[in-house]
Amino acid sequence: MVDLLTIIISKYNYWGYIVLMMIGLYAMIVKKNLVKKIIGMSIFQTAIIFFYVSIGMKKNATIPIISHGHDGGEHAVHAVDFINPLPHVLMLTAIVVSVATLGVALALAIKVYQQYNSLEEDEIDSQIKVK
Amino acid sequence: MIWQLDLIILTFVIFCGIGAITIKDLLGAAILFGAYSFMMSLLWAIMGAVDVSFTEASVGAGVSTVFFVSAVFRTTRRTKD
Amino acid sequence: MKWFGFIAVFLCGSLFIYGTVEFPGWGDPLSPTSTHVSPYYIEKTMEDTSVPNIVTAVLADYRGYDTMFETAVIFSAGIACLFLLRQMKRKKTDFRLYRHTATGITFRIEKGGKLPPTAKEFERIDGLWTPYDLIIKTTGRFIIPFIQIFALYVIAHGHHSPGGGFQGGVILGASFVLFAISHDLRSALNRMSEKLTAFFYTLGVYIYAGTGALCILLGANFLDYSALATILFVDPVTARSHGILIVEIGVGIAVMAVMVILYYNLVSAGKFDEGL
Amino acid sequence: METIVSIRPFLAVLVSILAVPLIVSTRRTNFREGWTFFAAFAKFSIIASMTPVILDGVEIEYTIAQVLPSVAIKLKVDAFGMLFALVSSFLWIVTSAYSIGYMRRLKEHSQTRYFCYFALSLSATIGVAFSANLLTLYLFYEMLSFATYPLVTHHQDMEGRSSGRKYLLFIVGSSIGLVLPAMLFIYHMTGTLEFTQQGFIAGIVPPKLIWILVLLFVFGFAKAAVMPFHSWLPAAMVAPTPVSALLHAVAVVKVGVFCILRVLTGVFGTQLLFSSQMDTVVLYLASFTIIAASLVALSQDSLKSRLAYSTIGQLSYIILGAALLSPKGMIGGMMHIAMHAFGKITLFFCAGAIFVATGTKNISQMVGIGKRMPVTLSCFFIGSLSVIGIPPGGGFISKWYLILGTLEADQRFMLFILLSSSLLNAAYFLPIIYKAFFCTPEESLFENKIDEAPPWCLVPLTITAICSIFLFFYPEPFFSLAKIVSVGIFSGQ
Amino acid sequence: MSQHFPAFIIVIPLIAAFFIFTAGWLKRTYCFYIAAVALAISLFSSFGLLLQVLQNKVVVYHFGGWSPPWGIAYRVDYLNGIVLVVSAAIAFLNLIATKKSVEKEFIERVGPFYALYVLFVTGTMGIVVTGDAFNLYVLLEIASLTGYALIGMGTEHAALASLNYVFMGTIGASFYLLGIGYLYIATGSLNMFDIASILPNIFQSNVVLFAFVICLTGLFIKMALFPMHTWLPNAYTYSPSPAISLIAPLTTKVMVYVMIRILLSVFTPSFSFKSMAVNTSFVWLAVIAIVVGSILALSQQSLKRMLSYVMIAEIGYMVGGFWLANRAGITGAILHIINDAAMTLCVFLVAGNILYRVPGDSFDNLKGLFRKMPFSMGAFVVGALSIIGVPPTCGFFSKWYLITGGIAAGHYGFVAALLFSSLVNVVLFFRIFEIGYFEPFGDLHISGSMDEEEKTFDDAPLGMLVPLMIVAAGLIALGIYTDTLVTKVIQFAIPGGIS
Repeated sequence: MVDLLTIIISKYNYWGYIVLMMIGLYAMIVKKNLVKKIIGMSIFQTAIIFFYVSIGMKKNATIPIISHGHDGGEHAVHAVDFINPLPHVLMLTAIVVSVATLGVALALAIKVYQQYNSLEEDEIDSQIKVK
Repeated sequence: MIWQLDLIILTFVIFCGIGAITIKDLLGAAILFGAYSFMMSLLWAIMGAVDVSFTEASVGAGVSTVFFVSAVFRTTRRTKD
Repeated sequence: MKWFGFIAVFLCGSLFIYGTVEFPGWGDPLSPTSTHVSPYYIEKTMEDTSVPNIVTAVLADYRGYDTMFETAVIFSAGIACLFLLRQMKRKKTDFRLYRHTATGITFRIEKGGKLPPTAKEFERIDGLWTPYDLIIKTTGRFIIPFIQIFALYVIAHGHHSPGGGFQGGVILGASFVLFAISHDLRSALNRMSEKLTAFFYTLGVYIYAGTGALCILLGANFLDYSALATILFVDPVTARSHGILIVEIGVGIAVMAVMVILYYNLVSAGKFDEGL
Repeated sequence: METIVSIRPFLAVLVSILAVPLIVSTRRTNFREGWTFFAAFAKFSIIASMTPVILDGVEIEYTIAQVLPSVAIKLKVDAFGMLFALVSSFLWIVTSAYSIGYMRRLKEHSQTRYFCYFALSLSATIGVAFSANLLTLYLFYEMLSFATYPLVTHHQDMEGRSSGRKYLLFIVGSSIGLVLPAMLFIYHMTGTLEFTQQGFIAGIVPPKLIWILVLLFVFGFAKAAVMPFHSWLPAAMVAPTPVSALLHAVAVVKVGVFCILRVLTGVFGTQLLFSSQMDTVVLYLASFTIIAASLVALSQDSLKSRLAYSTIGQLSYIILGAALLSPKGMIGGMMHIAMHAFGKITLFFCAGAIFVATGTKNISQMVGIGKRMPVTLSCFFIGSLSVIGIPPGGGFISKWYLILGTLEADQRFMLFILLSSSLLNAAYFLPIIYKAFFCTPEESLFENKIDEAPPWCLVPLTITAICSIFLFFYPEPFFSLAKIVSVGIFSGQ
Repeated sequence: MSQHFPAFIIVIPLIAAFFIFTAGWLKRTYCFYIAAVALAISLFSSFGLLLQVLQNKVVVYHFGGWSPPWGIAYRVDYLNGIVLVVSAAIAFLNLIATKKSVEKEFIERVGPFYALYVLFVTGTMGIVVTGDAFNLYVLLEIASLTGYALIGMGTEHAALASLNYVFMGTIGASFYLLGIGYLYIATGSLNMFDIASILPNIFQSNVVLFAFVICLTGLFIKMALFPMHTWLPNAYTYSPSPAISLIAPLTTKVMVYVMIRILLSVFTPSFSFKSMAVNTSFVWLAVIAIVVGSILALSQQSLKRMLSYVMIAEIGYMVGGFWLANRAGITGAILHIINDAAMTLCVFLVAGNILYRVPGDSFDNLKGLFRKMPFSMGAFVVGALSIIGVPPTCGFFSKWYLITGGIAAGHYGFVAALLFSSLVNVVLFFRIFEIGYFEPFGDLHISGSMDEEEKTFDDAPLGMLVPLMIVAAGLIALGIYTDTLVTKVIQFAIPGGIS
């Protein structure tokens, strides 16, 4: 029982990311509404960011800011005391990329709406076929 | 870090995510997406990723939501799914 | 389609979950991620750059090149949005609404006509204008300066605390967005015009890439801030610290401006006349 | 064998390509055709200047570019290539003159384009003749396919389009679908594509695959029009007659045959063919084509179609000659390339001249035409004598050697095929002559007034007719060249 | 200065992009010239870099002065040296060739257009030159984002097509990012060559296997390998012509390069080609892509759409060639990246020229084009012959290597698919030639006069034609110098272990 609990504790974050990613993927595959798809896309990207942040996690460690700032080099810094900063750095970039994608996607969605007066993919498709 | 807290918030995140894609109103979906992002940023803060959490709080929960709302404002709230 | 999608996603998810079996445990301090590259950052940051916030140091220095492209991504998103949505010419079918401030009478001028700017007693209003916005306006005016101060602090204090160019830039941008929401788009444009925004976001990226290029001119590799020591009159480690600050400011300016221009474009669908 | 390196073969290929921009940029029609003549003469003289060297048993090489490891785009002149190049470059001069008469008289459009692609086609033909390896051969073969497409479809009408489709389908389809894989397979197995005297794949490629490869090549070079890959040739007759004359009686179709012969001897080698018994298969394919094509020719009313089917049959003579695997048969096949070229081009020129002068295409309408166009029809007679193989037509020599070859190889059945096909040839040519000269006057559609085609048409066809008689008496230098080839191939045995 | 070439290639266009954007507000005519100068410098540097590579085998550049795996390093070797030169040349030539049509199509948006253009080039060349797996993702996103925007400004259903491209592209890029995450979790490193040095110890781990599968899926989506190709035809059909002649040659080919780079340099051949069955199944996937792409191309009725399906088939060539896992096949794949990029540029430039003069690119609009635009169509013929694979154009030689690779691997399905696709290409392109040449039908050979050509002559302006001619000549030059390319460069790009 305890073993199972340890497994769950040690893995549930990864499972969580998979669930979120699948929610996003589902929305992008199944939903017909373009804004819904864009939301799905954002969720998808966030899930991956979540995954990376989970990688960076380290037990019994603190946030990656060296608190004893500028008081000289006598306090040795030990790697085990700080959470891995690298995934955080990567994910800052990924968040910015995702907001940039979001902006472009929304701009395109507005353009689509201006053209077809609809955001539903099936309605747009039927309009295209009629033409 | 307390893993129970983490789990609870993760559950919230998942619910917000499901809510955001199922609700049949795009404005509501946008707001739920904001809530999702905010919960996510909390989760990351718990995991010690303060910078990422800070960014997500300002970008995901803040600006993204505004973008969604303005896009919905310029298009339509109506959705079939 | 729904069920098909669900099944596909479910299968895919199960596959992924199977893939996590051999993952190192969550938060395991002995996992490869915690032992291979990252310890170097944690242990050497203070020596190399004297920046206590390791994330900032890695972001702007060790992997500063990534961050430059991150800024470039934001920059391209701004241009892309402008390129896609911005309508340079007003359509003939557009109309404008004016309200007589004294009496509250509203009228609309169709086919692209407008009142001369000398007609001071009329103010132009949005299509979805709400008369009772005084509270919102006042609150907005009251808190926007604080938000901006905070944003500047976040940018400047990124060395020591969570935050940095992105977060600060986004918050700064958000303050302008808040202004545009609480007032209207035109008054926001009066304060922060399109050209000014464009100037800012090019300036931001210029600062970043220019700092990098300056390092080449000073004889080091691209983005090697230690080369700045000769012109900043400090030792190389402090020069790195200063270099990080300079590029963070650049990032902050660029992100701020891009957030604003994205908002302007999205909310007015490229017409820059009225918004939320 | 001695080889020397010289740029002359490359120049011979290049000279007509270089003429193309000159032709395009010249607006005055006389100058434009002047360039064509210039190129034709230059080409012929370059090739002729190499002849003595080749007759001395020396080979000339030139590497244009190294494109693949161990395979270059490379030219090599040997006796066989020389024979073919001499024939085609000489006939180009004659055809150029004929084209001027034909095209001007009929006021064809886009004559600039016509002369350009003609020059390109000749480049490709000489390129094929001088190819040193299979890749170069394939390159020029494809170049020829694409360069002749605008010529075949010159009229740009519905009929032209459908013929063009058929032409491409057969020629390009078979070369990409059959030759290319076969060539790649050989390259994969042996690592080289260079032609040699005795072939280079013996012992490397498993015997089971030999027969697949042989069939791939024989059918893949569809320009040789071995049945069932022949039907593009009658379709291609929609082209202006000079095109049919030079390309579809000499250059293009002979390129196909040339390629087959080259590959059979230079890649497989006679010994391998003999030991794998592929010679028999090729013999029967060729003999079937000979008989079937001759029979079909009998039923054709359009003169050009009849000539086309005749060509299909005659081409297979050459293949048959090579497949006999006997020195005399080989000489006969090689000689037939030259003899048939002179004979058949005369016939086509005559068909064109008749069309130019009277607008008639069909044989049934040519009753009594001999009285109106005596020179043309006399030349037609000479040409058909040559093709049938009756002295004093040059074709007699090649057929004589073919028959000797069948005896030498002890292929009695092939002897029978050759003789019966000659009878068939006579059966489809001589009635035309008879109708033209000896019909009763009341059936004739023509007045008894002499009204020949313009001199630009008439002179070339007279020249080729005289040539084909001349070759009967003095078959040099073709005979010596053929002999060198034959000796080279069979000396190893 | 020459030691900074790797930085120049990327940074100069990047900085130029900002200048161009500013110039767009001040004086529009400057935009083009700034872009041209920047890309010329970039081309020059990439050429210099290739020469350095030929001398020193590998050129490494440390950004920020930090050595990998801690900092980001660019690493140029034989493989990306040559791809780099080709991409830079394509970007530069296309910039010159499309000047007029940009002025025509984006009169008000010249500044943003050229800024996006140059950023796209920056992103693409960065992808090629980088040695850091995560940096590649960021650059990929730059290239994609600018690509979405450029495509989104096209005609008809461009916005919708571009939005679909956004979705697929994001999934693809995110999968790639996820795969890198899996690699990171297994190794703790992001530098490609550092990962490669760690991986052999943990090959049996299924995390690595998952990283492999996920990365590959992402890349397949990005390169539009069938059945993940759905975004491509619409996006390419509706996009503006000056943009598509940049995007079409670069995007998918560069993604194939990334695949080759990741599989050869990160996972190393001993992992990637571990299982024969996997290799074969990927080749079969490519075979399906080739066959389906060719067949779908047959059923199209407009030029750009047909070409985009041809490109889907061409992707199959490269992927299949690579997964043959032998020297000839991989040589063919790398060679085909270069050749296919060049010939795609050629045919899409012609499509752009046609659209400059003719209202649309559906087959009905192509009638009589040989008479109207002989030079453009001449270049089109060269491009088409190259795609068909006729010597001495370059397409023949890459096909040659691919087919010999197929024969050597005993994979006759692939050989058959290549031949089939060549034959279909003959049909495809000759159908267009026929329309351009024969139609509208008339009795030209009876009534036609000799100088009719001059009357209807209306080819694209000289500024568009000259670069096109250079590209067309380049196709033949690439073909003739194939052996030099292979023996001097490409054969060193393939690791020694592959026979």
